[in-house]
Amino acid sequence: MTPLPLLLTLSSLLFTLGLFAVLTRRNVILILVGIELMFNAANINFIAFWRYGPPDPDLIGPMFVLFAIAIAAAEAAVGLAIILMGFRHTRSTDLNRLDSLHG
Amino acid sequence: MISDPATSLTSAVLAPAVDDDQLLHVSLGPQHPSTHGVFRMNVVLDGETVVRLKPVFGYLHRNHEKIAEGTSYLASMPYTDRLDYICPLSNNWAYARAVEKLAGIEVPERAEFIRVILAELTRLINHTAFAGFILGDMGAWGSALMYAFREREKILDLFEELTGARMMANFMRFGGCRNDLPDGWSAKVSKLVDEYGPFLDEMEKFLVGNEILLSRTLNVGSLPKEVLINGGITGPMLRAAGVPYDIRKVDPYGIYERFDFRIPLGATGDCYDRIMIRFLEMRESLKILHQALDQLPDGSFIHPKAKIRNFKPPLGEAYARIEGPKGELGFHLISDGSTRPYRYRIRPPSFINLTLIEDMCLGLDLADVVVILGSIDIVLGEVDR
Amino acid sequence: MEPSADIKRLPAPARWSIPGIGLLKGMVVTAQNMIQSYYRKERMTTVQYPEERAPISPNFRNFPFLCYDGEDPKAGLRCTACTICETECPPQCIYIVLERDANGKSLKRPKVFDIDVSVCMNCGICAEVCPFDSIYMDGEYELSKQDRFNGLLFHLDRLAKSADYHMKLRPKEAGEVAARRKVEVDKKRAVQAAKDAKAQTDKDMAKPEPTTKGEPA
Amino acid sequence: MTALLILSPLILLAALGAVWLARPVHAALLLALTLVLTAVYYLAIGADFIGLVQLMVYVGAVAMLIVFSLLITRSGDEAEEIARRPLVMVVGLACTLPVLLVLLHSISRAGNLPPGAAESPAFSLAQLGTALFTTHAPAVLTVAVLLTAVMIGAALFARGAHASSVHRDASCVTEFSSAPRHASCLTESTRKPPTPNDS
Amino acid sequence: MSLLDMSSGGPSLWAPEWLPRLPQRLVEMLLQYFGAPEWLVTTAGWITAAATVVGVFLGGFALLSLVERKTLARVQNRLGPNRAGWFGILQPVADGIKMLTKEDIVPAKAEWLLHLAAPILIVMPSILALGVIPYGREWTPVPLELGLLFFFSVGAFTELAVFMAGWASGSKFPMLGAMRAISQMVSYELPLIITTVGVVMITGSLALSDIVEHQVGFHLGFIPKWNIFTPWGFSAGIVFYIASIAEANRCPFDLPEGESEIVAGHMTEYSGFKYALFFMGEYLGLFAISGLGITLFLGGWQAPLPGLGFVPSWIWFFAKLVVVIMSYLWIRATFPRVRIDQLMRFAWLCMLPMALLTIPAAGIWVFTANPDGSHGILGWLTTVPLLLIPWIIITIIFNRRISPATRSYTFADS
Repeated sequence: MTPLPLLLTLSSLLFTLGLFAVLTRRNVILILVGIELMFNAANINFIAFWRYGPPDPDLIGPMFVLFAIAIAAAEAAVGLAIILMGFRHTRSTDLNRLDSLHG
Repeated sequence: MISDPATSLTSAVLAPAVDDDQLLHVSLGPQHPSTHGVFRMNVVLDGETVVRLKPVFGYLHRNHEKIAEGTSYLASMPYTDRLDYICPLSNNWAYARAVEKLAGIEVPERAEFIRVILAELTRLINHTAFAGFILGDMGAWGSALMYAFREREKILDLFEELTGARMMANFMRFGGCRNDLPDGWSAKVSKLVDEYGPFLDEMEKFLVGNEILLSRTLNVGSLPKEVLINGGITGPMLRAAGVPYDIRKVDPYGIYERFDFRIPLGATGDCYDRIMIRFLEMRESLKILHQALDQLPDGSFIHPKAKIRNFKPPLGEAYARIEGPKGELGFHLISDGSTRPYRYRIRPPSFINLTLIEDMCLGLDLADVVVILGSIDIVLGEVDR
Repeated sequence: MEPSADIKRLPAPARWSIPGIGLLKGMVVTAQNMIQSYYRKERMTTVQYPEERAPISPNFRNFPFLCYDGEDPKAGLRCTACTICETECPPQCIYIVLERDANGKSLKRPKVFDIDVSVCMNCGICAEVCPFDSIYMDGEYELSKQDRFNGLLFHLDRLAKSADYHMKLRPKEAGEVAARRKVEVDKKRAVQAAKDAKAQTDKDMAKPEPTTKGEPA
Repeated sequence: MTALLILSPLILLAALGAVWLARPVHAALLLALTLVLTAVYYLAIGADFIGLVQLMVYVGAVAMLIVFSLLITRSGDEAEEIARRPLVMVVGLACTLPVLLVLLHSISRAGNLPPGAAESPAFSLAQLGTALFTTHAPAVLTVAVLLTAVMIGAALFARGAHASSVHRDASCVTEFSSAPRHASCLTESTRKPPTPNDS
Repeated sequence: MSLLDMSSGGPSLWAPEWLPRLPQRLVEMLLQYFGAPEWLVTTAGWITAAATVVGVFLGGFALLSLVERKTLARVQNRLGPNRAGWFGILQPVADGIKMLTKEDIVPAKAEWLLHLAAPILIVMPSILALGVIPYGREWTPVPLELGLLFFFSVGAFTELAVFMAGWASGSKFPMLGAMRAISQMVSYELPLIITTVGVVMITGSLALSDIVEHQVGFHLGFIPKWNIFTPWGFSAGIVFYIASIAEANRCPFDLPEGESEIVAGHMTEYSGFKYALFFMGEYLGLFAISGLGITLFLGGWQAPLPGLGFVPSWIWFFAKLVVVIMSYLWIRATFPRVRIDQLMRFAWLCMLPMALLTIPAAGIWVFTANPDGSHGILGWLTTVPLLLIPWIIITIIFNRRISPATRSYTFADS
């Protein structure tokens, strides 16, 4: 039996967990944690399809994961920079207090 | 009392309003590797930036002044050794001068020369050790400190030969010194003074151009002259800021008028200037030592009528000060005519220099606090007394 | 006192320097120190203590001892229990009890003479103030004890040391003292002898005085 | 398959902890653990390069950044209890459970994927490099531009923040020399209210 | 079949080149002799090989802790430890006994699990990283194709461990130390990794043994073809060296444990064996990062001069390791510590641009190579200015910023 369905289930669960974190957490940084989990779930899917899916001579799956990792890193960097900027103004990372758009 | 907050130093640094719960309260000391003893600073940090700093004194308080009011004048002499234990002999001298002033005792010329030699050797010890300590505070792994201590040991050996103890000398007496120089002692001092110049050259080569030292000390911890003067800062810290104030010149005591030496002055008063001023002062001390050793007269080392037991100065009051290695060291004595001083009070340069530490540190890093504290050059024995 | 125009630059920082040159200079200094520590005595001043000992200068002082003449510490003790040192001692570490005979008359020697060397701070004032050349500062320094209280409380038997010991320890000082004491003792003997002779010639019944010695109180 | 059976419960548990735990630092560390375990799985199935890159970038950079932000904002110590806010719980579950159901449903219907397709052999580095700089060259360029932009952007953010804090600014040093402004600093330094730590 | 049968392939068992692998070969032969199955022989061989490396470097750790103290003592005109054993040779043993018998204190506010995991996690990556370095011609414990990437990937755990140590201690100095450590390591890992990109470009492989093989041979018959002797390699080597000091938390970048400021940083609340583990991790990390630097820029196990090939290659590697580590000690004995903002500014404004510049320089170097692999004047003419001019600019900025020449001292007249 191919582990593909199992892997896909794993990634769906991870994705859902990430989504749940994004929806329920109040701390902006922890929302970022959820987003990273969702990225990770997507990456697992790509690897799973490359490994257990149809033949993939162009290595599209790993390639996609590589780019996803790069973009996730960039996203984390910029996201955290923005969070820190907001933190300097409000002295808080609580999303409910980051509601004003002016400094 | 509080002026316009917008113009005050602290609020300028605190410009972004900072919640107190976002700050980190750190207690540097009383057990901390670089508080130079049991001293404590309650530091409030924003990140690593100091927003508040409160020095807490008194962990080494020994009740020296009160004890001195309960014993004879002579019995306080060994306790003065323990004030600034890096340089006991200048403490001895300051106290002896205060008592001599109180009782009107003359000091023989030879004793004055011996005192000058010892005081300048003490200055060498203090400033050399200072260079080692501040490098240790900056995190150099003890090399400078060990070189400094190596040279200090040589001077301490000489002290031991003369006074019987390396640090706790208890050497000065009212009207002179306790004993005469041993045979060949002054020749040994001459040799040491000759060898000290090359050592200073080496230390300067080691430190002066060091880029990390420069970047750690340049423009760190300077305060405007007026603040320093108002704060009562004396000694190399004040002179590093360019204030020409050295008691050996402005209020000459002993026989300092006979010697040719100069007072080095800095410009900005930052930690780098404080280091350099001390190096320059050591050169001047060497000059004084050369002259004093050349001119050392024969004669008595103590006033022949000096009393050891049952010493009762007349009713009166005296304040005598000397330029200690750390600043103006003064003793204030009030006599009620008995064998015990009615009031005994010290003006400790370490303590008074330390009072401005918050103003020097605000807005700087935690690492700078340590360097600034090192550049003030305190000895906790003198701060807490 | 004004700043003079005599402006002097300190050893040298060149106006332009390559970053790191100062650090390299420092490294040269440390390397020199390391290499020279193998062959230059001034660089390597360490004395490996228990095996080799640094010479002690004759002036070195540690804790006090009591000097006695002759062989018997009890009889030859110079101390008269005058308690001057006890009162002058800054940390009050000396405790003296005068010995009295059955009638309560002073025997002018201490029954108890204790020095708590855990309190003593080696200042040497006791030796300075002693008018009887009795108390001197010792040069002994290996005094660590397991027992912190009793071990460091020195009694009379521990404190009493002979004049020969003092002579060995500090020849110059002890020599002066011995010479002075000799003169004094001779004078006293002479006076005593004259007195004795006078008493003898008075030929009245004079009890045979023991010729120990009497120090002026 | 063995690797997957061992690792997937661990991954899920770690992820659950990352989502659920109250203390933010625990959540961040468990996120790191999730990512590490995923990387271990990648290594186990032959995607060495991806696994190592995942370790390096996620553990070395992203997790560290998150943890560092938690430290800086000092939210590392505040507990955040999701469970204490039932409304949020309900809303969160209401939004995520349908997503999960849809996903699982589609997976269960995807039984007609090519079953047991030939397992791709572990690719070599040369293969990857060739593919990266031929087939995917435009994407590489795009990502390069993106990363450059991010670097400049993050630097600008940080710089702006730096300028706004007075900390060790050149102006601070020069201000010191204007004596009259600071003549009051002796009294000023005692102005602070006592802090709890001062006792 | 004789136990010491030489005919079973491979070079002679006793050849010096194979000496470090002797334990492995002995174990394999012993198992074969007793007719163990093939998988057992292989596994046991691998375990023995790994144990050899770990053993060698744990011995090196013990030795280095002694050598460091002795060297620093000599620099400071002291004697250093000389009581335990001959010349203090047993001092590490004494230290170890002391560390093991000390009380293990876990602060009341600490998170005990993370507090326990941190010292383990800090030793683990260093040992893993040591596994991929080629120590000799025939001695690469784990010849990974992705060796370089593996090295940096496992290195990422060090930061995590330091953070865990600092945060889990539940105390303020460790927290400050952890913040310093993370910002420092993240900042210096970047130039560290980027400088290696040039090497990878030149070599065309991530395998560390390939990188060493690529540096074989001599220019003009006596200058080794090491990467350090090329313009880009020289620049990259300097950046790598500085960044590796920072990465190993050595003086002058020992801010995370800067003992004069924050007591011992993230290790403040540790005692006993856990504290010793931190030291072990630090020293093993030092070995690993120096070994990587040697592999990348100093020709790995290759002899520095022609005609010295008869010396076993691993001896050259360890000789180079000793030299590099002694330079660390020398620096530690001399330099004061920098401040955190200077550290960060240095990393981002000096190290990172210089590291980035080595990549185009290495690219140009590859492009201007002659078909036979030698380099003409063109490569030098293009890469040298490319790398030199930024250094000059940095010098100018440096001189503007900190120059003692701006200071003058006057003397007061009496």
